[in-house]
Amino acid sequence: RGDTFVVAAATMGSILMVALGLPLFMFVARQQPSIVVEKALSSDVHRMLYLGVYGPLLAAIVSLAFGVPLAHLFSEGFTGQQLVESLVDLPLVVPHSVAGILILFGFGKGGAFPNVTVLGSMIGMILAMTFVSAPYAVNATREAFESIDDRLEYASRIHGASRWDTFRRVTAPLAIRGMVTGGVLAWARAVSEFGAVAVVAYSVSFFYPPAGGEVTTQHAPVFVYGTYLQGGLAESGAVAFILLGVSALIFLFIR
Amino acid sequence: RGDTFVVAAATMGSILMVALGLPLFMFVARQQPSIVVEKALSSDVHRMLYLGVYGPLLAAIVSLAFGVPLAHLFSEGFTGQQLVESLVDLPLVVPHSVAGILILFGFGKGGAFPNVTVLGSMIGMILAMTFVSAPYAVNATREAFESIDDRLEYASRIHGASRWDTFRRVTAPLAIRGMVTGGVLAWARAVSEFGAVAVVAYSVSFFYPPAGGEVTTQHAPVFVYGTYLQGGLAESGAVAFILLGVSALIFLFIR
Amino acid sequence: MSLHADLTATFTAEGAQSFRVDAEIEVERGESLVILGPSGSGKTLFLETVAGFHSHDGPVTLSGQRMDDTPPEKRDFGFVFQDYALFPHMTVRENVDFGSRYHDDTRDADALLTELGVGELVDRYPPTLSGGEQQRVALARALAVRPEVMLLDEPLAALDVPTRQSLRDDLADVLADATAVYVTHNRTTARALADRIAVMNDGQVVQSGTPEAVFHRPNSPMVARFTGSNVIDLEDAPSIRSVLDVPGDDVVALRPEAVGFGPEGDVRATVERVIREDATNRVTFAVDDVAIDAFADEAPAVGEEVWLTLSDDGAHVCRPPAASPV
Amino acid sequence: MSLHADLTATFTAEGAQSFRVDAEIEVERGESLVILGPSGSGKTLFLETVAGFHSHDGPVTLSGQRMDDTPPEKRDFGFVFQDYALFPHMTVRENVDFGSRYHDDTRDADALLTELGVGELVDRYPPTLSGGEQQRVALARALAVRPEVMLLDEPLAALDVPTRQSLRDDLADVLADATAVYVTHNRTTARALADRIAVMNDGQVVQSGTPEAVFHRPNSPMVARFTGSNVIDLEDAPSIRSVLDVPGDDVVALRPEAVGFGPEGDVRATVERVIREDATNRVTFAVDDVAIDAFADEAPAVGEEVWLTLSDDGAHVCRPPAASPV
Repeated sequence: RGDTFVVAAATMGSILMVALGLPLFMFVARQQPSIVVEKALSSDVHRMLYLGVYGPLLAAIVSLAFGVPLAHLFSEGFTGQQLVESLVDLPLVVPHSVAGILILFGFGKGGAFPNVTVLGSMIGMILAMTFVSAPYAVNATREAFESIDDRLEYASRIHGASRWDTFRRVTAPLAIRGMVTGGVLAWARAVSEFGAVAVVAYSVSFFYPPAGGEVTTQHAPVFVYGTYLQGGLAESGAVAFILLGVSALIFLFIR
Repeated sequence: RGDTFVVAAATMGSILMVALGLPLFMFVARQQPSIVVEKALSSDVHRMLYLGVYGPLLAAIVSLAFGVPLAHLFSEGFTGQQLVESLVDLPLVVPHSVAGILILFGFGKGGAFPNVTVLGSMIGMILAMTFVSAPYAVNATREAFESIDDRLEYASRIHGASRWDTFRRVTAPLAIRGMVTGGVLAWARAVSEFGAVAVVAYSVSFFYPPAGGEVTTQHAPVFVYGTYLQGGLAESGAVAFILLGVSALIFLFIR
Repeated sequence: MSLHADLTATFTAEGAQSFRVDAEIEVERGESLVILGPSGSGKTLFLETVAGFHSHDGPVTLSGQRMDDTPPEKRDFGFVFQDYALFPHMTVRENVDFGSRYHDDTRDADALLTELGVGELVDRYPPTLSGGEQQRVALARALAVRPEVMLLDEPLAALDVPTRQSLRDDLADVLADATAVYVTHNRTTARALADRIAVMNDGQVVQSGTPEAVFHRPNSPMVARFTGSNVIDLEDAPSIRSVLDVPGDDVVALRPEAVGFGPEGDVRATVERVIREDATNRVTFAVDDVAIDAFADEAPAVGEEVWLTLSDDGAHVCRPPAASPV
Repeated sequence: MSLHADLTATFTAEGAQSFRVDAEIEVERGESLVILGPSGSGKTLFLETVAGFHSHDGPVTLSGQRMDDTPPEKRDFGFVFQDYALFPHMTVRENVDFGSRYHDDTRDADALLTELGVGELVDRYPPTLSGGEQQRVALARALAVRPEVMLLDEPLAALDVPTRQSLRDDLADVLADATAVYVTHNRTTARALADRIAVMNDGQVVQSGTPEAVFHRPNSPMVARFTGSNVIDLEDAPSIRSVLDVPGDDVVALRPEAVGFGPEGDVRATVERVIREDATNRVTFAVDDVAIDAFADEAPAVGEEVWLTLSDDGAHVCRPPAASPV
């Protein structure tokens, strides 16, 4: 029913939709095909895309491997939980460039592990990505655990299954979608991270199979930023266009 | 009960806690008081802090003003909702520097509104912040609306209240906490945004009351990054330390 | 102030198939119609649709006036929800007064609450009240606006047995003169409150009539079972077929009250089970291949062999719904 | 295989105050104990604590063996949940077989399900089943591991009346020889299934004994009301005080079955309301300032003046709980 309340809400909502949707529309409409093609054939861009998928994948796996146990503890509850929760959510509120600074203080020169080089290294990049994306893996998985009726776990226990067996046969299968969601969110967050990576590892060297050896490039958002500073809006727009296209394809594939 | 399952989960979880908590600990432990004091007295830092609170506040207000109506529409459901939802969530998955590029394409030179200058302007910074933070305002508010039992709105309607009155007397009061949460999340997200702001408005001019006129500075995360590039880790660490301290105070105050 | 609703509506719940409600009811002024049906039969959806909360096809008329496109706030109904649906951020008085600014002639909240026995709660907030108290407040809120028709969705379902009985008594008083549609799955409540009963199943009204007619002359095995009759396929019970005067291949509904037993009678039976209910004992007998329930003040011993007497007017042939016009 | 639990546990729900359960029960081998109490009385929490799902103080012993620190999987209980709690990602057969790998001597899933009348569902998934079917599967899952003691948490509460009656009959068969603790707020279910009843209120057992004792000799007005007795403060009903041979300032529980009426009798009364229940009519009389329920096969007219006859052995002095040792 088209009464005034709905019309008013729709009008206000539409303005926000324009603010969010128009940039994407103009971005696609104003691309120059020749530059896009040129960039799409550039081996620099290929390396950037490879690293932009592969690095975040490692970060997402690390986030899940350590985040799922933590999420399970959260869903069961323990003393001091609030403090630990704040710590997990910390990366969500820290400005991104500050997150990079934090990582350098914690793990960089003079930090806790003198033998580890994080500045400009692959390890540093993965650490920065894990730092910002782990909360997503933990929170999504935790939500999945919490949405499981306690009585299903009770039922498992009372019929003879230990905690391990209950996790394996009941809890984990019922939460598997949440874990996958958490992994995908963590991956997407790592793909999009710019500030922390730019501070910790602006350029990184890694083993690139097509080249058969080490190559150096930047994480995708850093690469786009660098292209913008050096080549201007049109060139960086073309790179961003390719990056968004590849991301969209990967998302469609995951779904 | 300390059985092996809990011990294993706690061990895995603790490793993640160290990865997230250690940087913060080392960051605090390794600060050099003299530099912190020097920075705390610098008027550049004061301006940065003022802008870092004030800009995101504007972005959060804009996000809420337009986001609450949209969230209410979402909670009631409409045809084509899925498409609109994807558009709202788009800023969550776009790399931050790419978000800046998108804004320049949409609203910059040659974009939809030729009379508006976004590059390096306050309007551009607010637009960039709103772009990345609006989804948080919409989603938190929407969740609050959806957690209200439909029957409360039915009860309001059947006893004579129109949609407007129902929203004013029942829905909005019950969702007020969610709206506040959404506003705080949007504000926090805008405070922490680095990439989009760095691309759209690296430095901005704005009216600064203590100076009685226009001054130029950078949004806080950009300022920290700039300090890191020019002055190194120790100086940028001191600035970041002050920034985090002020943020923490504001958070405590909001709670 | 008669209400007539003949509506069709399709509901699509998330993740579930769509559910169709397609039913017609008619309520005269001062009459209480009870819609009786199992959970999932669509009776709540039907009531909510009549109230205007869901869109629908087909006419809903109140006092002869079509109101298909009338929003709920203009329909002049009172609605009592199963889970109370009180506004948690308002006091009890504010809840009851909620509709007063939209209606000219409303009843005083304090007086109404006192009348319903919860006058001392006016300044409390709903979440601090017991279920029975909340339901009384919800009833007061609906009555306060003097609605033409009261719609009640299982207002007793969430309550304890003693609270339920006491509130049922009050509801009977309130509904005595009101025009009302009352939805329930409880046959005792239905019989206590109804002037007329409409039995609903799978989104359709399968039988409607006086309580006497629905309980004693069910038109289908489903209605018979749901109103508490024994449902007996005479093919499985030759010894009963020989006693009752009905065609041989029929299914018969037999009220348990119409079954007597003793050392003499028409049909030989074995006592299978005795369950003590409030007023009496429910005795289950085995006759041939079927089980038959009856009531008895004095409980027989389990395993005892007895003779049943079946009263002809407690038995009714109930044809499957396909064959019977609704 | 006797179970003895004397436990104290404090629960703190989010946002609510803490709730304390402090109660003792004792069940002998082959005996069915029913814990009867209103919702919110802590009976479910008590049962879950006995099963080992919550930590507690005080001993829980099974066959003389202390099991306070035994995890639930070692306690050898079967548990049937109110909301079924079937594993939604497993077939019915996998659900029933769930415990087989942890127990040596389990019962065959298919045979057990057939016995309970749901043998054809073995390959279905729980979300596609009706409530009654799910509850039968849940019962089979608990029985499959041959537990020493069955714990049942309101397994009938979520079901329709006809389904409930049919499952209650099957439960009576299952519980006939089993050692069981059964939690419910329904007094008819309690009386149908119990060898002994423990009435629970506010986290404490306030009375326990045979169904006969609890229903006919309640030790408090709360128990009297909850088991369906009339609760009469004799101060308000002088004409009843003069008939019953009890001290003057007492509160009396009077079974409605013990109240008769007719043209002659002991106490003058007015018919206030008649409600048709399954077996009979529930008649409410006004005597002095109190209301008294009775049952009658033939319903009197509302407003009629009659005489009540009160049988002395249906009346019992119920002192408030403070004065009576539990």
